[in-house]
Amino acid sequence: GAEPVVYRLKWLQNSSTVGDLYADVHGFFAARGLSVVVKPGGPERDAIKELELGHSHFGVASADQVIRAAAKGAPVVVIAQIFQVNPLQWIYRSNRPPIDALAQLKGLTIGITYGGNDETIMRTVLAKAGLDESDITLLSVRYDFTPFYRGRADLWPIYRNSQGIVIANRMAQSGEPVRFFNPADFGVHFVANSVVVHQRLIDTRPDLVHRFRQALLQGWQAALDEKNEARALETIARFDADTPPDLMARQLQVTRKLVRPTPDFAVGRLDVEAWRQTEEIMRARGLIPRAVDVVSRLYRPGAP
Amino acid sequence: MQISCDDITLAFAGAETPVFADLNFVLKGPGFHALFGPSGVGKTTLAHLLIDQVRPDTGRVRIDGCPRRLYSYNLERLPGWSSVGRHLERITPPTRRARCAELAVEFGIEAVLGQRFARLSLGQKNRVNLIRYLVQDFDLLIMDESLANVDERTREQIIAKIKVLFPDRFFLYISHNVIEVARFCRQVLVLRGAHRRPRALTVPGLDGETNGDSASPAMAQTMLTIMNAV
Amino acid sequence: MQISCDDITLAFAGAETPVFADLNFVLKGPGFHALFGPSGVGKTTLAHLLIDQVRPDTGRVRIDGCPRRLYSYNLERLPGWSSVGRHLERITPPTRRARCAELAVEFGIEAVLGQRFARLSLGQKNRVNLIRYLVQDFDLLIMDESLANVDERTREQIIAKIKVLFPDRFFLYISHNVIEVARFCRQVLVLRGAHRRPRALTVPGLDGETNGDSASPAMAQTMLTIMNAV
Amino acid sequence: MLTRRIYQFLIVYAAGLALLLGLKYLAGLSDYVIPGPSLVWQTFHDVWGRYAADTLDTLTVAVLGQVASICLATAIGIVGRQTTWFGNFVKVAAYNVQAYPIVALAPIIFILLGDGFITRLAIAAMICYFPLLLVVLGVMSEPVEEIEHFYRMTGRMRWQLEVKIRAFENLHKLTTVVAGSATLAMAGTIVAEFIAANAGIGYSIRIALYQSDLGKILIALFLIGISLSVYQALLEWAGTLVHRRWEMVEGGAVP
Amino acid sequence: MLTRRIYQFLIVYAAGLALLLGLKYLAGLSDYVIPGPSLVWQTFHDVWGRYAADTLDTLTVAVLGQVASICLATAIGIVGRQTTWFGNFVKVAAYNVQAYPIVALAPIIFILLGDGFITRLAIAAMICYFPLLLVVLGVMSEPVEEIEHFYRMTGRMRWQLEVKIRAFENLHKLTTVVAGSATLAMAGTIVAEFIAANAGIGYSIRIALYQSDLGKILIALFLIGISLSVYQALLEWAGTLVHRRWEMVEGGAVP
Ligand SMILES: Nc1ncnc2c1ncn2[C@@H]1O[C@H](COP(=O)(O)OP(=O)(O)OP(=O)(O)O)[C@@H](O)[C@H]1O
Ligand SMILES: Nc1ncnc2c1ncn2[C@@H]1O[C@H](COP(=O)(O)OP(=O)(O)OP(=O)(O)O)[C@@H](O)[C@H]1O
Ligand SMILES: [Mg+2]
Ligand SMILES: [Mg+2]
Repeated sequence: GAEPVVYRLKWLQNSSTVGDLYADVHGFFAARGLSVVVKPGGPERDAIKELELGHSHFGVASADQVIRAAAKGAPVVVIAQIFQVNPLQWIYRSNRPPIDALAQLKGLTIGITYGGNDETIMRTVLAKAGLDESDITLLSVRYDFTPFYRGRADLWPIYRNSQGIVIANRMAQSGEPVRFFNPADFGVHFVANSVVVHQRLIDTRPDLVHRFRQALLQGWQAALDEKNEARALETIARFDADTPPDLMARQLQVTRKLVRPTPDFAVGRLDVEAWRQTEEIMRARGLIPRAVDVVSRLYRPGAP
Repeated sequence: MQISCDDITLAFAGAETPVFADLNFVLKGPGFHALFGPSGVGKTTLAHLLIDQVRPDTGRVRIDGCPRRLYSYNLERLPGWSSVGRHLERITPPTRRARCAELAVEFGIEAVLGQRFARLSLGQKNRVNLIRYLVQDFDLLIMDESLANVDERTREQIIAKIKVLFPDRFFLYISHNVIEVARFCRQVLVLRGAHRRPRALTVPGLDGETNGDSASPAMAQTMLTIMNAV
Repeated sequence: MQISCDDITLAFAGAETPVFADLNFVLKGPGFHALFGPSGVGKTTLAHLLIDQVRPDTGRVRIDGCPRRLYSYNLERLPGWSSVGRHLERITPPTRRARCAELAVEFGIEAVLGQRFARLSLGQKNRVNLIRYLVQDFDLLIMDESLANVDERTREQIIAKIKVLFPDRFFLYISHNVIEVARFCRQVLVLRGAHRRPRALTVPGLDGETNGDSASPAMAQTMLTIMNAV
Repeated sequence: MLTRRIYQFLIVYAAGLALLLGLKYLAGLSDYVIPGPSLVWQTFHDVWGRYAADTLDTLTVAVLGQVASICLATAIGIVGRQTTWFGNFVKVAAYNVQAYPIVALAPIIFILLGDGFITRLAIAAMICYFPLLLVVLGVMSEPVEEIEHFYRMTGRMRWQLEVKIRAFENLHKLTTVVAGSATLAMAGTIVAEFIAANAGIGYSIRIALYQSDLGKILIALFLIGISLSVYQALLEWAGTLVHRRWEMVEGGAVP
Repeated sequence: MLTRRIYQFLIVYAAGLALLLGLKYLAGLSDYVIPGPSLVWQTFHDVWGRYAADTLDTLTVAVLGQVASICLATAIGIVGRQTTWFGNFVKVAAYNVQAYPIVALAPIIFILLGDGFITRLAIAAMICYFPLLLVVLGVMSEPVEEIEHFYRMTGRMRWQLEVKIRAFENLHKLTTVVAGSATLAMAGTIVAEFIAANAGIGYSIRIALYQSDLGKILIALFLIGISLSVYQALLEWAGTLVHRRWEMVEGGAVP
């Protein structure tokens, strides 16, 4: 029969994971002899650890997790990069002027999650803008949006394609339209979620890795294809009961842009330049003690 | 002052025979009276009836002229957070301070007033507890084996003292000591074994206020009457 | 079988006067002996010394020929999860089942064997508890007011029964009843008031096995001796 | 009993809701900060079936977790009651483990137990066992002298008997805490679901928080409260049964 | 006392660490999953000063939270001990609130209290008060007949006296649970910091978690354990003082 495989996501099953779900539901894995269990992730989940412990075969991890793991000697390999543009962005109310230049950040109160990716990204943005901490106010982010809702913060970090849609919608209904601040627009390319595997699996079962990657990327490709839109939405809805259909469609639309910036883009491409920049940023921020040459951790199909 | 029971019946749930069936008696106060009877006959239960802690199945308890009734028993304890003396002080109305001190001396516990209750000997506990009740306002005081663990000589002294100090109160003294009961009590209400009719008899006691001779003919007669009544 | 105390001194922390100073006595077993004395004199404390629950400040307790010693007292309780009868069954060695049943009848508690301990009257509790100890293996049994809440007639019956059934054991019966002590006990160890010397005296009792007449000259003499000893 | 518990819960819930709505109208907060009544009702209508199923799922795990934690607390309480070095050590260990908030221990638990059912159960049990432990320790380390004396004197005392005596004498305190700790088992399970994110109402709460949907959270709280009221009423009823079975009717006449 | 507590903690901690390291070497795990001894040591060296200050900060809030929760539990326990409708209602309310995991309530708490110190305190108190409440309720709702009889008979019983009698008779159980609940106050504060604040060791733990840095978490657990051992030893010592002040030396000779 089909080979059992465990695939651990980074976060909840929703529009952000449409390709993963699509590949499963619509038989892309089965077609390659794989019986994949797609497990949702969570805040305390770490796919890389699960790979090492043998709880999972494949997983989704953020770029900073990959680089940190590499710095500590974890033999992790990135086989695909799903998001070409990092969905981690900042929301702000439209009643303030759109942020066209980084200098406009001066004097604002900005939410960041200390220790999180958004801190790294925002600090890089600020450094790029030539602002230091005295020029802005940083506000610690927690589970809820109250400080932003109540106007205590101007910018608040948000996942553009999932949370972003829902919250923007709710605020719009109350007559408060919003915009998003995307660091990538200002040259900060911090890689987001990627599909990872343990080196051991590449060494022992290169075919398995290959088949999985193929199936997964085809799944994504199909899921994002406009003509499959109805099926894709129907697939998501099976796993995500909490998002109304109209919002889900908009989420899918935004996800499509982040994963497949152009219609003919090959989903899953490893953006070597962005990875390099990500490592540089992390080194500059002192998050890793030495260079890890993350580019060497990027999977090259055909390599042994 | 008078206590009377009319046709009292009382059975505990789960018990085979009722504790009381057709219990009738009248006991006239004031004075120092006894409640006497074999162990398990229902003395404590009767006391509970008198203070309304238990209700009879049928029949009726009437107590006239005794608005303030107290019931004390020999297992009571005082809280442990201060000495026995401090406790007595706190629960004694100011006008009875002297009386309380007097009782402590007469009852032979002045030496242990500085102790915590838990450290006293059994008989000392009995006496301290009794003093607490004697300095309250009361018309009727039921003493359920309140002196059971005190030696006889001290016990007699205590009873004599009580009789002197509280001639106008109504006491109901539950005790297993025939001599004491015969000698000191005005009337002895005897609760009799389950199969005997009537269930209660009232025997006049000698109501003596000093130590009499237990060998005197009157004593012997009274004791015999009581023992035959049981 | 013999119990002896040599120059025992014992003072409780915080107490003004020591409970014992130069306590000396010898008590020869077997038989039914009494420990007598006013309330608060130290009877319970002496019992604790005999079972090593308390250590003397100086001096020494010696018990010969009694390897198995038991101490029972009148406040003990049985667990509430089953009836008194079930509890007795469980703690009675199989060979003594008949003896246990016999004691229950003789002590007058067979009617309440189906009850929980908490529901018994005080005297019933005393008796049930005592039976527990009597069916154990023991050489010396200290009964600290173990029958304090039982009526006199039943108490005498119980003591007589114990004397018949256990002639070769050593009993130390703590009681406040002079008559009983004088009539039934082989020897009466009297603990005397704090200022008297010697602190303990041994008075021979009548060691009778049946109800005697409390007015007989021998009884009167023995009682007088005991009361004078105190 | 049951109905009283439920309507008392309804009062508590209504009071909480009124407080929030009061705040909303007083401070003029928009629906996205605190949803208005109609929005809450709408949300209730949309999700209640799904959430009810989730809550039942969670309740099942909570019940199992509570059973596990009762066993654990009893075991540790029995060992820790001893004044020996080992008894003391077990107590210190049991206390120390509790000091670590589950959020800090979770990564380690995931490493050791993997994910799935066992992890949810373990976290629920851990959160709920501590109050039980404290009470069991308190009860178990205090002798009942008047009862234990006989067994000690006659060499009959076994630890089982000692435990039984002390438990029986403190039955009321123990049943209080068992019934009370049900709420903690529930909270523990929800936290486990929240951080392990795989199933149950905790997972739904996680999603609602992620979407910043206070309305859904209010519905979840409502369902949790109701199901817990039922569960606790059941436990109390069971407690009464235990008391009756051991015939704990206190002295005094039964009318 | 203090030293014993500390070395007992060290044994517990060392055992936990040994377990993790054993797993690491048996399964050949990288430093990312479980850091090796040298990396842990290195981490300790880097962060201990900062973490120690954070832990102290947290401990301060925990102590305040515990005091608050003792007051709260006592108050609710006293009201809830009554068998009246109101007593029962207070009990139900107190139980129900507890059923909600703090993560679910957090948004509401933030809306009501804002963030910062008060929130930290409130959450710490809420987590720690429940076991206290259960014990206080258990103790307070059980009469001590032999002592209370006199006061009831003579019309002297006031609720204060009743509470005092029952508390005194169960002093041992109460001091056990107060000393024990210190760990919960600590856990509560850490959780509060984890989800809300921007100070304290809970906050540092959260950052370490975001960075998947188990080494830092191990250091934090170490510091929490040590400071808690000290605090608990202090509480136990205070408990002994209370017992002594009330001269609770049990019957029997004092050598
Ligand atoms: N709550 C109860 N349930 C069942 N039976 C009870 C209860 N209380 C007392 N009894 C029974 O009722 C009878 C009378 O008990 P009570 O305590 O009144 O006796 P008493 O005369 O005071 O005896 P004693 O002199 O031994 O104290 C006893 O047989 C006892 O077992
Ligand atoms: N733990 C203790 N601490 C201080 N004093 C104590 C302690 N135990 C007993 N005492 C005192 O020692 C004396 C002797 O007490 P004990 O209980 O031995 O008397 P007893 O002869 O048994 O009296 P009773 O006949 O009243 O039972 C008493 O004055 C008592 O107050
Ligand atoms: Mg009685
Ligand atoms: Mg004594």
